Amino acid sequence: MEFGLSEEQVMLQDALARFLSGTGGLERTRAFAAGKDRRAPEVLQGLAELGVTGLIIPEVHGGVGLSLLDAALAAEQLGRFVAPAPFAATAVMAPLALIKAGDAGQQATWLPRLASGAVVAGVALSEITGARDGAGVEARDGRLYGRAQFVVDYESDLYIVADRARGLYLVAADAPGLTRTDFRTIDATRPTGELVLDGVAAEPLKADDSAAALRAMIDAGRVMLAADTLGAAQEMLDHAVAYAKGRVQFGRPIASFQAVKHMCAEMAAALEPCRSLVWYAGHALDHLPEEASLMACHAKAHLSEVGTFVARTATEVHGGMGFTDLVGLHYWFKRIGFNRQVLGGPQAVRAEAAALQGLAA
Amino acid sequence: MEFGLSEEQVMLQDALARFLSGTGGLERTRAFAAGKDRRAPEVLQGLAELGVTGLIIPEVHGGVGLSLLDAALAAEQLGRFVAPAPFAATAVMAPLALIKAGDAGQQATWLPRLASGAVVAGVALSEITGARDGAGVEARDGRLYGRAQFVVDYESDLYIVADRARGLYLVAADAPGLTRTDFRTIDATRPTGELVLDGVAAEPLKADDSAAALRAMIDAGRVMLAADTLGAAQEMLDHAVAYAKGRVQFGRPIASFQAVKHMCAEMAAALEPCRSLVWYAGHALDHLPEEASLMACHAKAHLSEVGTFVARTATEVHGGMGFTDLVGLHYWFKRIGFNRQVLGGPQAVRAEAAALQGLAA
Amino acid sequence: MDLSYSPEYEAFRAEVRGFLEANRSRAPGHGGNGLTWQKLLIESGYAARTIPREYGGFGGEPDILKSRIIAEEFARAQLSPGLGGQGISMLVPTLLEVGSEDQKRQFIGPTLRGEMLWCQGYSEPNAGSDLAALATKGVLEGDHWVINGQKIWTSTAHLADWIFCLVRTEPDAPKHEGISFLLFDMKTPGIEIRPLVDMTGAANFNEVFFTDVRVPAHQIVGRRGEGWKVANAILRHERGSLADPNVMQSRLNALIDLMKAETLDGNRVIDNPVYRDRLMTIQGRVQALRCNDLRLLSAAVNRQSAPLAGMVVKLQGTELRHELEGFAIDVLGELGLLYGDTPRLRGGGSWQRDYMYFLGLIIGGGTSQIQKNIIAERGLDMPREPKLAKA
Amino acid sequence: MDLSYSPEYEAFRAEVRGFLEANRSRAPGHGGNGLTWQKLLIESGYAARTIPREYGGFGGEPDILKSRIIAEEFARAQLSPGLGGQGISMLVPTLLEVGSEDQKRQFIGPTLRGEMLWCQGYSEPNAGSDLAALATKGVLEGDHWVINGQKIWTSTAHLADWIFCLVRTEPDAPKHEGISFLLFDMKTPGIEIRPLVDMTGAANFNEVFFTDVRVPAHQIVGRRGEGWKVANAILRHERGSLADPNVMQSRLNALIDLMKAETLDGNRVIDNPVYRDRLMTIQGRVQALRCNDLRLLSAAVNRQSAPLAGMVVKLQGTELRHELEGFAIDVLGELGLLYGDTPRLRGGGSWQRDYMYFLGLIIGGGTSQIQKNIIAERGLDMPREPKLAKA
Repeated sequence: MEFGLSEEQVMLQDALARFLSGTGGLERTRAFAAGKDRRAPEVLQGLAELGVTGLIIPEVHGGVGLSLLDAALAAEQLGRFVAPAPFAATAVMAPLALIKAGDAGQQATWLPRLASGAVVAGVALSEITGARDGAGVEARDGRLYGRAQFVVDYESDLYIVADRARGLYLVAADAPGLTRTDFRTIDATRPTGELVLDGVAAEPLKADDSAAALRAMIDAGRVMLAADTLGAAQEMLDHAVAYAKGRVQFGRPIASFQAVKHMCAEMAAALEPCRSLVWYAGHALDHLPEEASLMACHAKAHLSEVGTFVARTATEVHGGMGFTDLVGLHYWFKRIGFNRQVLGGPQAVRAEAAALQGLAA
Repeated sequence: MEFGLSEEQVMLQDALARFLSGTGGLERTRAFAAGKDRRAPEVLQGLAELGVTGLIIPEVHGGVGLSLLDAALAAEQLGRFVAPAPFAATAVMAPLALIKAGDAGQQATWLPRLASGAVVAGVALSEITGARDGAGVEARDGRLYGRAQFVVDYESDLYIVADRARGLYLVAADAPGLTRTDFRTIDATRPTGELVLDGVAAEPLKADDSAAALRAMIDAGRVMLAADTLGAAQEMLDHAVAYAKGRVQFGRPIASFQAVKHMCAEMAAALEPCRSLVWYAGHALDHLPEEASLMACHAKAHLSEVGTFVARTATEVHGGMGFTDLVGLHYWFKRIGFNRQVLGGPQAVRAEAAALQGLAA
Repeated sequence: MDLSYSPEYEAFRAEVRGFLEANRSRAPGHGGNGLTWQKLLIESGYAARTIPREYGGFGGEPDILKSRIIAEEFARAQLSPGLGGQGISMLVPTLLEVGSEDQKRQFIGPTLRGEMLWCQGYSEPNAGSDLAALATKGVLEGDHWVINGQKIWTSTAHLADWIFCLVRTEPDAPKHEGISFLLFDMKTPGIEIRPLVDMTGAANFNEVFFTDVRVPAHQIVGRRGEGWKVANAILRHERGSLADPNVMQSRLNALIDLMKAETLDGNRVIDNPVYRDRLMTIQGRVQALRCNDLRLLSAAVNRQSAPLAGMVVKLQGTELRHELEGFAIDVLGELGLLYGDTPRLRGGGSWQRDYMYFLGLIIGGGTSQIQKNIIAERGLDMPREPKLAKA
Repeated sequence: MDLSYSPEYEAFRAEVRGFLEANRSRAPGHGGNGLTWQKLLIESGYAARTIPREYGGFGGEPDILKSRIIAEEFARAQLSPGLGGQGISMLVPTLLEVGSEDQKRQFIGPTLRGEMLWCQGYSEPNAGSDLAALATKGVLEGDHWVINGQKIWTSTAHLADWIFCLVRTEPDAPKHEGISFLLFDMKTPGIEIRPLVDMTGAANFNEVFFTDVRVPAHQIVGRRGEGWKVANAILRHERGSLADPNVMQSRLNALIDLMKAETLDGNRVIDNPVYRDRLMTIQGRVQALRCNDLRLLSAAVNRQSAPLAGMVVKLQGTELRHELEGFAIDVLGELGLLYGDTPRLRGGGSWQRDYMYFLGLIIGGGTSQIQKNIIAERGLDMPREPKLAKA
């Protein structure tokens, strides 16, 4: 019985942390946010070299064949370093879709390219977790029509699109009839946007039960976002504690004021159990099928709430500095804000958690 | 333009405070809670002499003819001193029912006796604000059948009972067919219980629109409970501040620890605007008919939330002492808990507030 | 308790309304120019109302209710209530109270007319909550102060003509007694302004650096070492204005409209009971603050005292507003993330902007922690932070 | 990550289950007697498992997983896991660590067998959060300590045979170094016990008054002045146990059953989306604490360290439990107010009782304020409260 990380998992975290801080950390993120490029190819390349892009892809398809818990640990580091890199869709949800619902040919075609980072895949299923503005996609005669908003890892070469009937389809980014509209959000590190599909030829994933594959994608995606928030929130807390120790007001470090200490203690008290929740939810995705969806909902919703609290409180501990761009704290703040809404806001996810237990009316 | 209390209103508060502390304050409450009597006649008598029982009853009927805001100020003092006295029903809701829905004969019979305190009237309409256990009352052929729970000012000589059709009826406490079942609740200062009506002969209040009278009773009752909570919560805060100043730990008054100061500041910050809200809601009952119900809902719900926060936090400031019976702080804690649930809990009342604005589905 | 206005005030309200109807076309945004509009407002007694004529104001009697009526009617008509800014709201009252006759004549008029824009030089990187720790130095050399140091959070520094500035001129005096209140031209050599981008993406503030900035000795308000006293009286005015509950009420109404307009899976958001409950919770709190505001107004009019009611406004107001805006983002879900120049943006991005901006206001103008200290110490008479033993 | 148990442990679990099935009729509440049940449990290795045989225990090797399995299986079978109380949970580990050989032989066996009940004399009216300020005096006169003073929060004082007690024996030593840890008989002359009624209406605690209580000099554990050290090592054990997340989970399940059973206006409460949302929020937090508990168990088994995860349990657990119980009261509405011997009572009044009791636990065993100090200082390495200047 062991509920904790293996040596290999700790090494994976460390390697990723070294790479992401080595690649420029906050400065790389700033440059990305300020620039016009919507991809950071060298970051993706580095992740591919570390095996992150192929983390959950079986070795026969050129991946590393690790677990979804390992993927959550990677997501945590990406959040910690506010990395401008695609991950939840291209490295987790899309491979899962292919593994669970693709046929041998589809798997052989796409999984090696995803593993190597040669192809980046976005996932368009926000309408399944909650359709806004009447968006949604319909399949007719092998072609897709409609609109898909807030594509995860939108800057991609390939999309996996879910239609209203919960079927899954592969769509090339340059497919005729596909129009892309870029969005700008508060989170400059993860570009998103909308696909308009006007009779786009699409290749279905041919699983018997694509709804189950879709469910697995959503569960895993939610755990990845929760893990991303965990990393970002922990980093904000660490920053806040360090800042409070160094900042002198009224002749003493503000870390010696009980009010500041208690703000930090409240953040730590709320956040520390979240780490175990994310581990458990990540583990459940692979190993506890009857709990996986429920724990994914709880991880997503609870981390959203705790993340929001930490984001605000850590900013307050920084005083005016936290509000400026100078310390860049807002990149984490916004990343946590982004994770909160994507793939279902906390209230929607909690409603789903209730339904999963047969508690809904 | 004046949003504040008149000299007369301040005098009313002071007189009531003098009487209630003179009548024994907490010690009287303790004795009442410990004893078997479910009425405290000398307290009622004192209130009658101060005009509190007849506060809103017109002078022609032997009352003082003051406003519902004045009644709210009285309720605040009763909460402040956790007084073991009937009020919301006998001094406010029942007189309102008679004034708005009674005929001249009913008014002439009952209002003078209510004003003098010779008769105490309870109100049985909890099923209108939310029926539990399938309770509820039906009228057939001038007789009442059914069950009414959580009667406000239950230890009474006369009841005003609402049936499911929102009609109002007068029922004598000793009417044949009426069975009373005493309840014990956390709040020993305000006995409550249940009426079982098995074909009880009841005299209807004959207004054209008894639903409007019922609405006015509920609105006013809610504001009285909110005011009661205001007084109780303010007293708890005052106790907490005083205790913190006197209690020495680690060689200094705990009031000098920033954490304790901030707990008290948070209580004050939450509570102080509540005072104005209760004033406004009380004023609206008489003078702003289009706002009265909504503001009553907001006062009830918001004071319940703030009251719960203050009750908990003030207890925490007292440390272990707050948990004991020694300082008796729990009488206020429980009174606030009682006010929270009676005539609709916060969530139910907020749902009503939304409906009043046409926002419900 | 009487929420009605007397006939005199109702007449005054009618007068204001008449003015606004007659002059709508002269207002900025409706064809008019900001400076001439300001001039018209001063002449008509709707701006600079209580400032003496000899200093460029209207010269009216102070009347809180009339000021309130003016504010209400301009808001109702959605016309500009004239110029604001730290010169008019903070410097002018300061000068009226403690400025020399020359200073009043020189500065108040042009400031009121919008001909002279001011910025405020108080905070420094190491003097935030502990403002009295400020370190910008002013040394008297001959008949000039020579100023070196840095200010931060200086809004409108890049637009301002002049600055009113706290400078440490008596390095040997106790912390609070070594500061002077100086006025100087922002075109003086040695001033460098760097915009300070904040989390909303805007540069609402600046850093200002002083290198051997030479300021004529007479440009001091009050005496040497009195700067803390001069500044502190005025700081209090700033705090309440950060959280106007009437603005909050408009914002709440906009939120209700949003919830009626937006849908999730084809259902109106307002029809979601969980969101409705959260909305009503917020509405109840907004109502409490509105009533509290009414109480403060009444207390001011009737010269009564409600100190605690005033002290809680900034803390409660900024936190509630931040929460309200955050709730609107939840209502919008992913659409609430949109920000900047982007398709499908709602409300011009104002929900996200104000969510962040009000977090800034929770911090600025005295953080929530400082506010709680004030409430505990001044409102509840609890002990001040005890003095520490020497390390 | 491996949540399964090895075959050795699965076999052990089967063994425990077998025992429980075979001996159900000997358990208290099922026909058996508490003291003989305790004896059986010790002999079988299900109580006092790791305590050496020579002191009356089972003499097994420490094995956290086996302890956990025992706890889980007794809970599953709803049979008493044997005697608890402060003697067994606090005094016995203390004696094992620092007691003399004589003390171990004299006290541990009878305590384990339930023949000797203990109470704890730590807190005093003026020594709560600041326990080291305790003032109960012990003066050595000849071969006896003479004790005068008062203790508070002494649970089971009215039932206890003996007390383990902190007493100031070295008045001139620094605060933490002047305390000794004494054991004495509660029948000693000069002891007065007054029940302390709490807000739940029960007398779960007592005040205990000492007037010239004479205690043989050798009944001291550790040396003179070492009492603080002796007591403190043990205090930590108490804190985590106040907020067992597995108990919280059962309570949550009971709450869900309640929401399915109760109706408002004829609708099941569970069908109210606002309440359902609040339930799910609480469930998510309970899950987080359960996972945290799993991590702590694993860390203990595998000798890893997760200090912060341990430090937050008491704070988070007691506050969440208080909130959970309060939510249940809201679910019940007016029915939630019922308490004591009354018609229509739900759950035996446990929702109200635990709502209050857990407020007591938020305060007791180190208030939430003290917990936050600990988390900040020991968990986040922030500075301790600075020393004050002499007034």
